[in-house]
Amino acid sequence: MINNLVLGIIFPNVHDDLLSEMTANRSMGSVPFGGRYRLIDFSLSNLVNAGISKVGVIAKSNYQSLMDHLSSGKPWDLDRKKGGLFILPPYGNGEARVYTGHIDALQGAMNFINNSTEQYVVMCDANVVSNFDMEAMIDSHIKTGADVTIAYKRGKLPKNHRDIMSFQFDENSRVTEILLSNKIEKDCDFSLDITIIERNMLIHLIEEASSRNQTNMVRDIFQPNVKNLKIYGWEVKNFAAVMDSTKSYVNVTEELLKNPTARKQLFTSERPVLTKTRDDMPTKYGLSCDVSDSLIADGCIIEGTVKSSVLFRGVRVSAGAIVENCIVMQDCIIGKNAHINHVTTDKNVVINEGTSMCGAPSYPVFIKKGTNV
Amino acid sequence: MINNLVLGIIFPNVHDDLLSEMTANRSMGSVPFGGRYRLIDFSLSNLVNAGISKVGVIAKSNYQSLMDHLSSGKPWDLDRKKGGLFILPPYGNGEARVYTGHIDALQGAMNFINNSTEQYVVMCDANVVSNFDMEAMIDSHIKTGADVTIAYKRGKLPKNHRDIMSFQFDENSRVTEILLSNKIEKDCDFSLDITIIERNMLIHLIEEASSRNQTNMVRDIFQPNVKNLKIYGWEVKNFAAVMDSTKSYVNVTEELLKNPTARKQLFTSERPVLTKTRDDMPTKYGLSCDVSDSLIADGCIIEGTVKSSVLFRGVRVSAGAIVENCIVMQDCIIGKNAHINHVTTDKNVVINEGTSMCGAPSYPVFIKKGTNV
Amino acid sequence: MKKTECVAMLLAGGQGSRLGVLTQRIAKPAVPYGGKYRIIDFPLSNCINSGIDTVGVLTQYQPLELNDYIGSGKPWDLDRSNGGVHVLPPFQRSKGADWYKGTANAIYQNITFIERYNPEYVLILSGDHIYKMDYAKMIKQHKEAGADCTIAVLEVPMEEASRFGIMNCNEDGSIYEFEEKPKKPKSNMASMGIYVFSWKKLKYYLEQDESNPKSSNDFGKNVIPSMLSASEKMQAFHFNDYWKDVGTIDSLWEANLDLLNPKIELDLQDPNWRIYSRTPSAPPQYIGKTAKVQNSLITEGCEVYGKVDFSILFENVYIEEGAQVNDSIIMPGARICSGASVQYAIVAENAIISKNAKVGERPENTSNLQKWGVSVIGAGLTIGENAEIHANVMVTQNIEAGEKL
Amino acid sequence: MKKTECVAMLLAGGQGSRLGVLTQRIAKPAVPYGGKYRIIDFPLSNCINSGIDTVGVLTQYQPLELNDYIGSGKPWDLDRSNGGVHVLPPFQRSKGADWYKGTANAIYQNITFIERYNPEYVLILSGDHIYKMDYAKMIKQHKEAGADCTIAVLEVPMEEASRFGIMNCNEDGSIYEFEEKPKKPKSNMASMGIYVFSWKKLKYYLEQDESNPKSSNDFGKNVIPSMLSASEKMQAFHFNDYWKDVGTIDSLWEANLDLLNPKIELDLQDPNWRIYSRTPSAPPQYIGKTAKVQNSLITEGCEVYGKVDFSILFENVYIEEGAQVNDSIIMPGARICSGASVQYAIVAENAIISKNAKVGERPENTSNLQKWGVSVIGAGLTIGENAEIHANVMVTQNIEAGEKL
Repeated sequence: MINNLVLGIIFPNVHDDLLSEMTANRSMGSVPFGGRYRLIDFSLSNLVNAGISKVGVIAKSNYQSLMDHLSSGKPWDLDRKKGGLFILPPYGNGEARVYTGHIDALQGAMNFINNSTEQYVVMCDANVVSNFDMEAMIDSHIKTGADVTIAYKRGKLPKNHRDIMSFQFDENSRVTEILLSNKIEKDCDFSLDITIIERNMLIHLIEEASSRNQTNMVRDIFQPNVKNLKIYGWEVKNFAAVMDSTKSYVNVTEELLKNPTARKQLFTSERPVLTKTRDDMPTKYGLSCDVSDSLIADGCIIEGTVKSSVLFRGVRVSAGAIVENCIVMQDCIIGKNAHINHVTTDKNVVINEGTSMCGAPSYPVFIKKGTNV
Repeated sequence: MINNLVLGIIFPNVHDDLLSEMTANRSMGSVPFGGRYRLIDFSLSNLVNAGISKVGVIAKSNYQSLMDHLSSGKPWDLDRKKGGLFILPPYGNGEARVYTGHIDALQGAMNFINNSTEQYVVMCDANVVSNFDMEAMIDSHIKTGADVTIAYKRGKLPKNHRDIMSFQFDENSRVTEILLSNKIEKDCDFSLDITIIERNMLIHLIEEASSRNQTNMVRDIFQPNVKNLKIYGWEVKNFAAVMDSTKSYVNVTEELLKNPTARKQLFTSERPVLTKTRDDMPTKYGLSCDVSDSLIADGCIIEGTVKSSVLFRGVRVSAGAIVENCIVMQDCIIGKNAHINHVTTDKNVVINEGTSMCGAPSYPVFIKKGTNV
Repeated sequence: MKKTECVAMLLAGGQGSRLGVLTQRIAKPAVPYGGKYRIIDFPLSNCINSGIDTVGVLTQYQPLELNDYIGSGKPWDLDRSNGGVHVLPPFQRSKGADWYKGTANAIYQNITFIERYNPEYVLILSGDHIYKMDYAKMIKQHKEAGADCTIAVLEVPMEEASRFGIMNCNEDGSIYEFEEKPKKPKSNMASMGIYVFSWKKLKYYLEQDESNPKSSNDFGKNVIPSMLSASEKMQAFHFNDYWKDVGTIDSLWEANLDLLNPKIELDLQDPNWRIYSRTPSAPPQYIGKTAKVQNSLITEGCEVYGKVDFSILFENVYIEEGAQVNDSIIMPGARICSGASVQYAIVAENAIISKNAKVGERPENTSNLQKWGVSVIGAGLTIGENAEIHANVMVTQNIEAGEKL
Repeated sequence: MKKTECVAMLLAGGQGSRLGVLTQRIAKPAVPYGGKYRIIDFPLSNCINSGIDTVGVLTQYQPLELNDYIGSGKPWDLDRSNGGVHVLPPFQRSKGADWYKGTANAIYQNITFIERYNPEYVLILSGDHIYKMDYAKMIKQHKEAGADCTIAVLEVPMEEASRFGIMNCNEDGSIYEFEEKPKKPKSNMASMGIYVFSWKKLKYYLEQDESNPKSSNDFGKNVIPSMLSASEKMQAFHFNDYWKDVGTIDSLWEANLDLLNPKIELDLQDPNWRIYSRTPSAPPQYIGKTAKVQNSLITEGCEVYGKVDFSILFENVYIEEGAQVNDSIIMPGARICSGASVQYAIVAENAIISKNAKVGERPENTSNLQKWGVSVIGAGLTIGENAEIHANVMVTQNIEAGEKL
């Protein structure tokens, strides 16, 4: 049993700047995704579906919406007496400050890590969307006797992410080289920032690095130690995407619409993606509606046309309105005869009657939370 | 029904400096008290026992232990879908910073207050220990048509508390004058910092005051407006104490031991003081033990002598040890033949075999968390 | 001891045998409704929205699924330290054991449960109706009238009155007579089976009723009549909003499709009166390129590639390309294969309608309109390829390919 | 579908009639024990500590208090989205209804519940024993031995063996014979009533057993013997720690006072094997100036002003100045008034022992040692002033002042 063997740690804030428009008032972890989820749901569900029952979320800023979303951890079955969900915000104790990188984030949570009894730690960044068998990855880590195992994906490198590692392996999947260049054009094996390590080793490495005032785990720990540490890669063959810009956020969503295999892998009933429920009624399709090729959450009322789009909970598409190639977040209202194309609207946006907004496939338009257009 | 009519707000940090020794690594709200409670339990239980089902806790610093204690709010029946318990830490959103007084604390929680729908707000500081019928106070506030109702106690002024109000009333209990002198020697009517006010009025007053960069609710809002606002007093006749120094903390505990009426009023089964449970076994009294005049929590093992003391959960008093006039917090160990008198030990203190420590009634000794003496 | 003003007791023990195959393995209150609800969500949500947080649910028929559905009561905010929702099955005492004999006996057997909360009033509800009602208003009227019992009543069309329990009232709303299914009804005020009792009175009459060996221990047949004949103060509480008994296949089907009727006011999205439910974890619904959806309710987990019109799809329903669903209710996990057509039907959980099969008929296509009715496919059944199920058929076993029924 | 390795089924349906007045209104597993526990805390805590998070609790006798005590399972960390603790009362099916006829029938009636979790193994437990046991070890042995059924056994003194169900084993631990209360026991390996079954096998034998109208549908009497006679692989699992059946007043009293015996290893404070319980909100215990407490367990909410020796006080017990309690168990809310003396007794919840009353006798003070035994005062009863209750009396009604019994 994984239970009590592995501790989970999520960094909901570390790459906030990559999605700066969407993280103005929230952490990366609470960015809405896929019609009814927040990004953190994917990391949390992967951990929980692997049998992990103790998870720390090291928060930094803008985490009120994250706290509301996570609340007691009930949707992930993490409201436990032993273990469960721990939100670790700054100023929570003498050590925790507003951190800048993984190392000082972990340093601020050192009490939590020290007081845990699990043998291993899995660390996840919140800007990765995937659903894979993490239990198998943990088993592999134990079997290979690796010091560190990092999940990777083969494909085109997410280029906006400055600190993204790409790997060279030996024949046993041991990492022989870590590159941080974002110039690589052809397919490569890039990190999903999901890392398994022994808890005691993590404590040791973090204390070492902090004593040198280092903050960047990739540059200050993994890269210089690629020879000393046995770092192994673990390939995620399922759909997996790293969000590194608003554009990549839109592209990943489009991929989910276009690619039934991606959808099936992300939303498998074997490992459900768990999230907070909202008590919406089913979505109501009106008499005159025309909907196709779209992912739609509950609580919408659709009287107009929706094509190749994602509607979050509680969206209203009025009669005569046209929504094409859009991502429409919670509780937006698209007025009568309005027309939007290649637009991403944050929560509570109102597109007024007759208004037209149009982005381009290469340049989707983003509309801020609560805007009235 | 009070439910949905009144919002509760607790400030767990505002007077941390008054109990500086005990608040080195925790907020005032999480200071242990009375054998099995934390100070915040008293405010929270008063609110909940009055039927209030939505409570915000505006945290500032050192609140990790408070978060652990409160967790999902289950012990107070505050893990609700509608309402429930909200912990509001700094950096949670764009507004919330590390505050200095009640006004900027409330300003940082303005989103929470604005989004609530309750008509009234009850605000409590966490350094007050009392158990009284808050529902009656709320009823009285509504009946008198007061703008503000503040709970007060008649007695000797807690002198270390710089901002403690004492009141002069007209014949209808309306406050005619607010004094902030701590020189008053004879009995007076002093504030328990439990305040009821209409939510909209609170929002208005806070916005006004913040726009002038004011932070102190007493000096900047109540005192200057004593003529403009209808401020009423509500006398708490039950036992009530304001903790304003380590010495007063010890004195209040002594009062609970000496005064059966105080004990009965604080621990009435009509309005139980609710707290997190710990799954300790009952306390085991050994063959040779000698215990009298003491309040003792579960999970202790007592083989020595305990007189006029309070033992928190999991304390061990070894054979031959003598504990007199002491407050011994969770999981302390008093070694064989050790002797302590007028000593307050924080959590996890070990008094080694044969060691003797002795304070005076007028100067109790305090031993820091985790110390080995 | 803390006092609870009002305890609600929800009668959820009935088999609901007129729902046939739909209640073969689950109790009637657990029957799915409206795309993501169960019937019991309505009284439970009404309770919490009315400020009643202590609810006993009386079960005895196939309670496993209902018990699990209710669980700790969390989805309805009814998981409370004091009060909350409690499932109350029949049990053995040191002297003997009894199943619940009638509605009144079920409450009688749980007097101990009620007394623990020391209530002033007890609200009796049933788990068979779809409606939104503020019980607090009813209790308020009960208090203000100083009544011993208040019964919620609904105006029904006079021609249907003889199917109901009819309350005949004085001008002040007090009830002077109760007639169960009268042949010649004197009024059209039908009892909704919702009662507020002052607990002391109810306890007295429950004990009286229990000691009468001839009584069938039923509220409508025994307790209410004997209170009336003893001249207790009985008041009617008038209710004018949507209310539907879902006791038959046709009424269950109608009550579902009422949600699609813009003329019928039953807003399940009203933020001031949410209807809560326990929902499974399912991804957003996907409406494919070949899909054509109109005037329907569809919920999370569905995938639609075919035509859906005037229908309700529950979670994880799969409609293949080329399939057609009209005027029907498709319960969780069912699959309608390509070329199949489902009309005027209820397809229960996880049933499979294979390729080119036909289920149900439009009334206008039936030869004998007298015999027309909604068809029902039982849970987990498979209807073979090219099979045809005509109108008004209840399918309780797998149907072979090509078979006609 | 997710698979659960092992589902535990806890038989909590028995009346426990030998506990007399203590189980008149509550089921035996709900009987208070050890100052703040109920008997059922032990199997439930053992489950969660063994990593088993899916537990069915089979009840039928006076389940109200037990149901409430278990609630959502939160105190034992058994409130889970998948799995958790479920109370399983008997119920009605579309064709008929049955109370649980025997232990095996109780499991048989809940096959649907078990199958939902698709388990490899089923662990059968009872709610009558005080012990700490790692079921994971037992399941591991079961797996490794490739057994069909593994039965936990305990060495008992040979002279007492004829009171137990005795397992006769080969050298490899396999069982070749089972004798229920044999007159001439061949071994001293007593069955503890704890079984691990491979679910497929168990299901087969439960169905066989059910179809045999002569069977009394009991594990010990029917299922185990028929598995043995069919040469299924049955293994014994040896247990050597503290284990106590609390089926009688004397054994319940003993099991409580065992907690005060330093020679007996039953650590309830072991951080690696916590015994969880649902505890009420009570203030710290107050030991007054006049109190004299020795060798006792006392819990929160108690106030002690008198003498307490070798006794266990549950929450909210009040011992007045001048009262004396020796070798006794005082259950929640009871009050011992000044001058009263309680010795070798169990005083149930909220009972009042009035001034100068005497309850129970020391064995050495009894005239007839043969008839000596622990006395019991039922819940909520009052023993009048100066009344005397001798040894081995079970008091089931109020006793007048001065009366002697």
